[in-house]
Amino acid sequence: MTLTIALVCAAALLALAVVGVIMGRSPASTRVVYGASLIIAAVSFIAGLAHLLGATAPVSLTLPLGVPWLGAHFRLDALSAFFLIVVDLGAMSASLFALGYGEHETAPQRVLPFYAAFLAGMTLVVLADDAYTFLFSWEFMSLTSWALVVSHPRIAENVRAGYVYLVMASFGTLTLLFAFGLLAGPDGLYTFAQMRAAHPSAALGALALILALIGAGSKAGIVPLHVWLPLAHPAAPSHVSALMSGVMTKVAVYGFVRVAFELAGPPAWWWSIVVLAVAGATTVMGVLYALMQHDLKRLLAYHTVENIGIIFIGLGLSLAFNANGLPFAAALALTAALLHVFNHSLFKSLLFFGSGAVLTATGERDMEHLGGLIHRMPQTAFVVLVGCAAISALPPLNGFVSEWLTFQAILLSPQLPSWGLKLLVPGVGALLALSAALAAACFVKAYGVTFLGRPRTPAAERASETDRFSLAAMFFLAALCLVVGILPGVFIDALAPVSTALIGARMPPQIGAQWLSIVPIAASRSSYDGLLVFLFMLLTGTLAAFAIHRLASDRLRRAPAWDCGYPDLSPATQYTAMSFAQPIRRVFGTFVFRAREQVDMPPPGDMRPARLTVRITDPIWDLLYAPLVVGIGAVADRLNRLQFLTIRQFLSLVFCALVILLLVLAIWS
Amino acid sequence: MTFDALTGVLLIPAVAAALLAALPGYRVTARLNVAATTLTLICALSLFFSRPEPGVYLLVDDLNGTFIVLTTFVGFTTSVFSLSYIGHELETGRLTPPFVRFYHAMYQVLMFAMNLALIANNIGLMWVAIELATLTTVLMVGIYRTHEALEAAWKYFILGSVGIALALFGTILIYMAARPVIGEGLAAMEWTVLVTHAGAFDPALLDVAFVFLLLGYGTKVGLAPLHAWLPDAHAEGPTPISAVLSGLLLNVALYALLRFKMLLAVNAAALAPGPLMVTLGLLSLVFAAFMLYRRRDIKRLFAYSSIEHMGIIAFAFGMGGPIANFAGLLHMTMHSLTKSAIFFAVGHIAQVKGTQRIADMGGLTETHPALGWALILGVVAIAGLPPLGIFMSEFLMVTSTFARAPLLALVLVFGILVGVAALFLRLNSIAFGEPRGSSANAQASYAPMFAHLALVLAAAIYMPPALVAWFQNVAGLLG
Amino acid sequence: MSRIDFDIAHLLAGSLVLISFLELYQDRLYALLNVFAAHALVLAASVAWQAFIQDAPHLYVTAAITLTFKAIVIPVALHRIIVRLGIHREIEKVVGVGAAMLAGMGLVALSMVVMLRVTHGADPLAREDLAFALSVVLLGLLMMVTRRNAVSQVIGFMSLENGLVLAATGAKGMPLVVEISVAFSILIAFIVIGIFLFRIRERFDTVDVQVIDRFRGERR
Amino acid sequence: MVLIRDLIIQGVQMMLVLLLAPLFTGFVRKVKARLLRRQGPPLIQPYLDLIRLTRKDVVLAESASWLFRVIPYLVFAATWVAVALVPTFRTGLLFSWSADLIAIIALLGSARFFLALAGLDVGTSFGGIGSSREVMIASLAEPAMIMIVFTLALIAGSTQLSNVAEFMASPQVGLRVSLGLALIGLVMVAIAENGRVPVDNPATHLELTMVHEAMVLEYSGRHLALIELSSSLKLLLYVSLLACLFAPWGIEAAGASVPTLALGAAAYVGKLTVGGFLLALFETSIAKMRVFRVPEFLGVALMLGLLATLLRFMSGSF
Repeated sequence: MTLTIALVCAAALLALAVVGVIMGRSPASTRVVYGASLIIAAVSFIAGLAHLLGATAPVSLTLPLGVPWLGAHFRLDALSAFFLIVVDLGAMSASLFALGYGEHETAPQRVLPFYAAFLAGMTLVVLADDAYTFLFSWEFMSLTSWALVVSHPRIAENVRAGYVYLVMASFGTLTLLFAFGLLAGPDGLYTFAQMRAAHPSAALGALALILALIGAGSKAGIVPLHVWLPLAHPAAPSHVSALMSGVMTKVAVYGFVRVAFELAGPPAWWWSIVVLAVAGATTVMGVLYALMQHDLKRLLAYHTVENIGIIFIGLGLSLAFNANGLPFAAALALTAALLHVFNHSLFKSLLFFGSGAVLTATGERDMEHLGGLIHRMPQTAFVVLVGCAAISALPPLNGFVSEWLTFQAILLSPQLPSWGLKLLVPGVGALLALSAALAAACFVKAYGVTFLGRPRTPAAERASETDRFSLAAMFFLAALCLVVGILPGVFIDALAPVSTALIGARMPPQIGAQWLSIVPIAASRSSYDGLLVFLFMLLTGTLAAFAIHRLASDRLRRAPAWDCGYPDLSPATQYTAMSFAQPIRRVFGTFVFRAREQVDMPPPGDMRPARLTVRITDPIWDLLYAPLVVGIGAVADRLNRLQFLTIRQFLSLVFCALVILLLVLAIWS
Repeated sequence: MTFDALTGVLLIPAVAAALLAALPGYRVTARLNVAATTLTLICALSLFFSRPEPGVYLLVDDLNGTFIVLTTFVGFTTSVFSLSYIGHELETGRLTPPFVRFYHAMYQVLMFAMNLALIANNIGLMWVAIELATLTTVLMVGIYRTHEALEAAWKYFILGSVGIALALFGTILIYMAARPVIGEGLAAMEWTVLVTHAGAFDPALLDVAFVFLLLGYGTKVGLAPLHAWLPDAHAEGPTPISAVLSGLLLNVALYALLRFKMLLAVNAAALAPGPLMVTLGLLSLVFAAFMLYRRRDIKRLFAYSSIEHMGIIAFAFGMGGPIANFAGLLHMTMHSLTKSAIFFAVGHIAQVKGTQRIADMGGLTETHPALGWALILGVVAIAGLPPLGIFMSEFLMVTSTFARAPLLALVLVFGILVGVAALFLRLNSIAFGEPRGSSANAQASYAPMFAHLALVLAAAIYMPPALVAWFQNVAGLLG
Repeated sequence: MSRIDFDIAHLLAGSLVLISFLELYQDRLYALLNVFAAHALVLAASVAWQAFIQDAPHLYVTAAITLTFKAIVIPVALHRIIVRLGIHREIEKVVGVGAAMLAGMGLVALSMVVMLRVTHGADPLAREDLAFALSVVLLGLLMMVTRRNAVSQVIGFMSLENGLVLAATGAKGMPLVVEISVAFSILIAFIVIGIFLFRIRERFDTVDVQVIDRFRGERR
Repeated sequence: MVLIRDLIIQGVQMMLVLLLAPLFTGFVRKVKARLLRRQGPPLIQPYLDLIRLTRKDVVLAESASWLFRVIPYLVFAATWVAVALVPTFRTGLLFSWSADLIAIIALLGSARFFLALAGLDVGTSFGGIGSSREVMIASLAEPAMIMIVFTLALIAGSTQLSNVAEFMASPQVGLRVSLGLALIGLVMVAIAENGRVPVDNPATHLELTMVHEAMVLEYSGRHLALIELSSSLKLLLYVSLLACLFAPWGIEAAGASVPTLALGAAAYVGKLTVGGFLLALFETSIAKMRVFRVPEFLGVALMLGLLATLLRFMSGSF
């Protein structure tokens, strides 16, 4: 039933895409498409929620579509239900946001059809239950999002971003194709049911897992396959960026979880080493890249890379525990990862919405041209602040809960027998802690430079508060961030069926714990109560405010800021994003990005301004991708000569082919 | 004699050719052309229901049934397309009325030749038919009589002739192999007879024969390193002919190869033809994929992509096995439909932009949305992305191959990936970016284009069981 | 079949290969034409002989076509084209005569190896014929590849095709031989006419002297 | 009954730390002055400062936003809650389970987050320099702290501060290598987090050298008072953290009677005195380092923490 509803919703979205094509430029089209997709997503959300909370058995369905002798298999189990919820929540908020935001779109006919189709694609991925349907929806999802990335085709960098994205996406899909080809075996058992039953050998399963890590990881944006992500996500319209960053990467995670925990068979302990190593690198590299950015949306995109890393740390730990027969620890790690999936989808969407609101208000994505928006757009500023605090893992918001759980999982890992993991896991923990701190730094920068201070450009000065739909969407997400933060137990319990289905164990029920606190293992070991902390802070804060205003003074005078003797400083003297990141750049950037600063200080009496130029190189692109591009170009040039031979030379090609084949015959038999 | 569908498939084009050669005037002849192809298509479809017994010269079985229907269908849509295309060429004066008449006549002759090659039950007859098809296309490639066109035609002609010669030698060898077993005379050249007795042939002789046939017909298929004629012929000839070349003639040559492959498959002692086809296929795939990068001419670009896909198809049939063969057939069908659709789009684009240089087109999705998105859809299809048919064939191919021969699958996927990257690199500069070239609205017939794409789309999502059974049966035949 | 028949057929086929070598050896166009005429002549004789020993009358037609068309019409036509278009008489070679000869030897050896091991089922005559035919084909191809002049390339192609006819006639009781030889004659006629129409003076590679260095394909 | 008593004790603790914090700051200053042969301000000077500041008007920069006015209360609340959860004279406080050591660190982290925002809000370069350096220091100090927490948690088998403290008080914890490393690391982190010499100088007002003071440069009146108070609270927190982890003697377990609690409180005060004295001594005997030496300083702390954790992972005996 629930599955049917979800499928019908997907079909409805596809139909909506057609409607979008037909309505095209007509003014009503925006309202219609986004409104409809909002409703459809809500319905599908309810279906998913009902299935997850109802803890019903998996339902599956086969349609006579796709590969003829195979049919299109769909299945809704706990895992897919959870990710369906993530997808639909993102879809709902994005559609709500776009009801307002979409009005600013100059070419709606290039966005609307693909938007609906994109949502349908993501829904189908999580519902698919055979290799063909899965990859079909997977690539369809990539394709539609590609179309959205290039929705403003005159901007060359968007087109380039779309290009890199599409190539990487095809690469990922083909890798997944390998993985499934491996699992399906020579006689093509393409349905997941058959693969579950197959129990591949350890080596084969490992290969499949690694292929899945590459394939799904390239979509999720794990280092070093992330290069497309910071290009493509910002290029799309902001509500689509939110979907790509907040939801599509999660769908990729789903793909990995599906293969790694179900299809690849019983895990070997060393699988997790690969995953953990990659994840740790991803986490720190992502946040370091982000710190070097001054384009707001690109910064957010790089943070997606970081959070994906955190999620994969959780998954890797879970694999490790599972392989070493520690199901409860595995359940904890998995729950942490999944909760972070949920959380990240919330606050990353929220932040991208915020950047979208800023974009519409000022037409700027570059933080260096913004500033002081908190005066002009107070409500947006408030919700974005909540988002920033959440993604920086500050209590009592949701980001902290999932990272806290991940830390708890790491603290359990001394029980792991294998030395490789004993050595690796603490390092990963350190990386996780480091990235958490750096993330906080990065969002101080992002928020401070964008919203605080004084406006740096007239555009920022003229900004005005965004429309009510966008605000509604953002407040909705901000509220969810807080709720998850102060009542995490509820959500952890909701995730129990997933871990039960995948691992056969679940975290202890949290509802019973005193004062709604969460207790991952035992009260004596660790516990956290977001609600209480929140109330405490509320109480003490208001108490202090009340006391001081009542007992002491509450008078206030406005005066110019302290100028240190240089009156009326221009806004240009403020700290910019680059200068704010300078200390961290000097600490980390010098060896990661080979960051170099050149100061050009004119001698006294020379009137030209002093210049500080910062040069940053992207190691991963330079070392991995640039050679590839150059190599292909070189080969193409070499071969291209064959286009310009004379007929006689072509004939001699034929002649040589003939002689060679005859020689082969002569020698062969 | 009673008129049956089979003779219809041959007779209608022949008669139409004679008529069109005789009749002046563009309007009538163009309509007549369409009418003839329509009739042929109907006859071909009727072959589904009443299939005549194989005779001495003619034969219809599942295998060539697939090809005949495909050929007649694409022939039909192409004639519809050329209705508007040739009209435009007349207006712009690139073609004069006598040449248009010649064009229509030749078009029907080509149809006749291809149908004959497909339904011939006799290897000699098939050879003659393919030679005829080659000669007609040579003439049509040269029809614009520019230096480039003539040169392309000439190149095509010389390389084609050598190919024909090699194919003939192979044919003779087959006969030599068959004669001791079957005895002298026509019987030793009939498919139906050959297949039944192939087991007893002298294997070594079959091997040599296959080498010559592979090179001879492989030249027509456009496998590297025998491909040289193909890009120029596609680029310089009129676009309908490019569509027919890519969509049909390559298939016909491939069909011949498949037939002979079946002979070798029957004979246990003969060398497996698979490895040869796989090698040539992969070679063509990778080679063409790299060649795509430096293309400046839009039609040459897609000509090379045809080479690439012929390579893929040859690879699939070389791998053999039910899944791979099915994938190969599907891929071939999808490629014919998609590639001809692309050439339809390209033809109109070249007409509205007045050039074939990629550098001179741009922002097509803004200046001509319908054409632009059709082209994008076509490229998406040809790149093997969903929701279009080639995705399914590539899915089946890669998965089935990876389980059997991982390294080959790696090469295959590498080639595909390189090709996709190149195609989209070019597509970006055509469809997106700042609009360039004229934005005058095109008087184009979108129907054939979108009909093809719709079919391709449908195939990826739902294939009618009858068709599937048919394909599976053929895949079984191919062994 | 009697010993003598076999020997004569063998002799003719062998001398065909020999004449192919002579063609490779030539470096004057007129001489080449004459040698080719001889080639066609011998082929005609061989075909006629096959017709006689296989008592297949239709092969006489083929022989006649070969004789008239290849031994007389084509050489004369080419001769006139050379005069008309003022093609200079030197044959530009890619590789020297010696190298070409050696390559030719190798090809003959190759075809022997391939064929003689192959056809132990077939009767000896056919076997020998096939071997010779294959060598003639390969030699013709070699000639096309190693000569730059259009005319000599045409001749190379024709001797290649002679090899085919040899094989076809050698294949006892093969149907459609006549049709095939006719078809090929048409093909060659096309080529020759093409050369004349397109005024190809020097080489296949381009259609007109003036455009040798012009835009070809996509040359920048 | 029990609940009420626990509530009272929790309240007492909160009030206690709130009252002790300025005193402790004053004490450190006094000792430093004495060590420098100065008279120094009276012990209660910080209280007087706070009262004076709260009485004064707030002078707010024109470009300051509402956030700028909210932040002091946020910072104060976060810090106070954090310090309220650290066992001072008694473990097993009523709400101790509501946030474990990691959460306490995170609370301090959020306080810093908002303070750094405040530094950027007015839009002068002084605030910017302060916050950018503050976050740079924090980005190394926090992971180091987390690593230390890992070590302790692995030793005590809990991240629950009360349980850790009880475990530390219990005899079964012997001298351990990892413990020593953790202690050194924690001290270094504490110095950095509280902006003491050699990382930062709480007394300086030369913009280019200061970190914390530059951030709060624009604050005045009651806002400044709250900031000052919370920074002394933070200092107290770290000292009492060190005390309850590495000098757990005299700290009372749950369910102790009132007189013993008084004893515990006395012990606590004693520890503070010692700690304050040591801190002052350290600060007077060392010079402030350049800003870009700080990463190296904290890098050492991080490495120590990581090493300790690794040792714990390798075997329980370290």
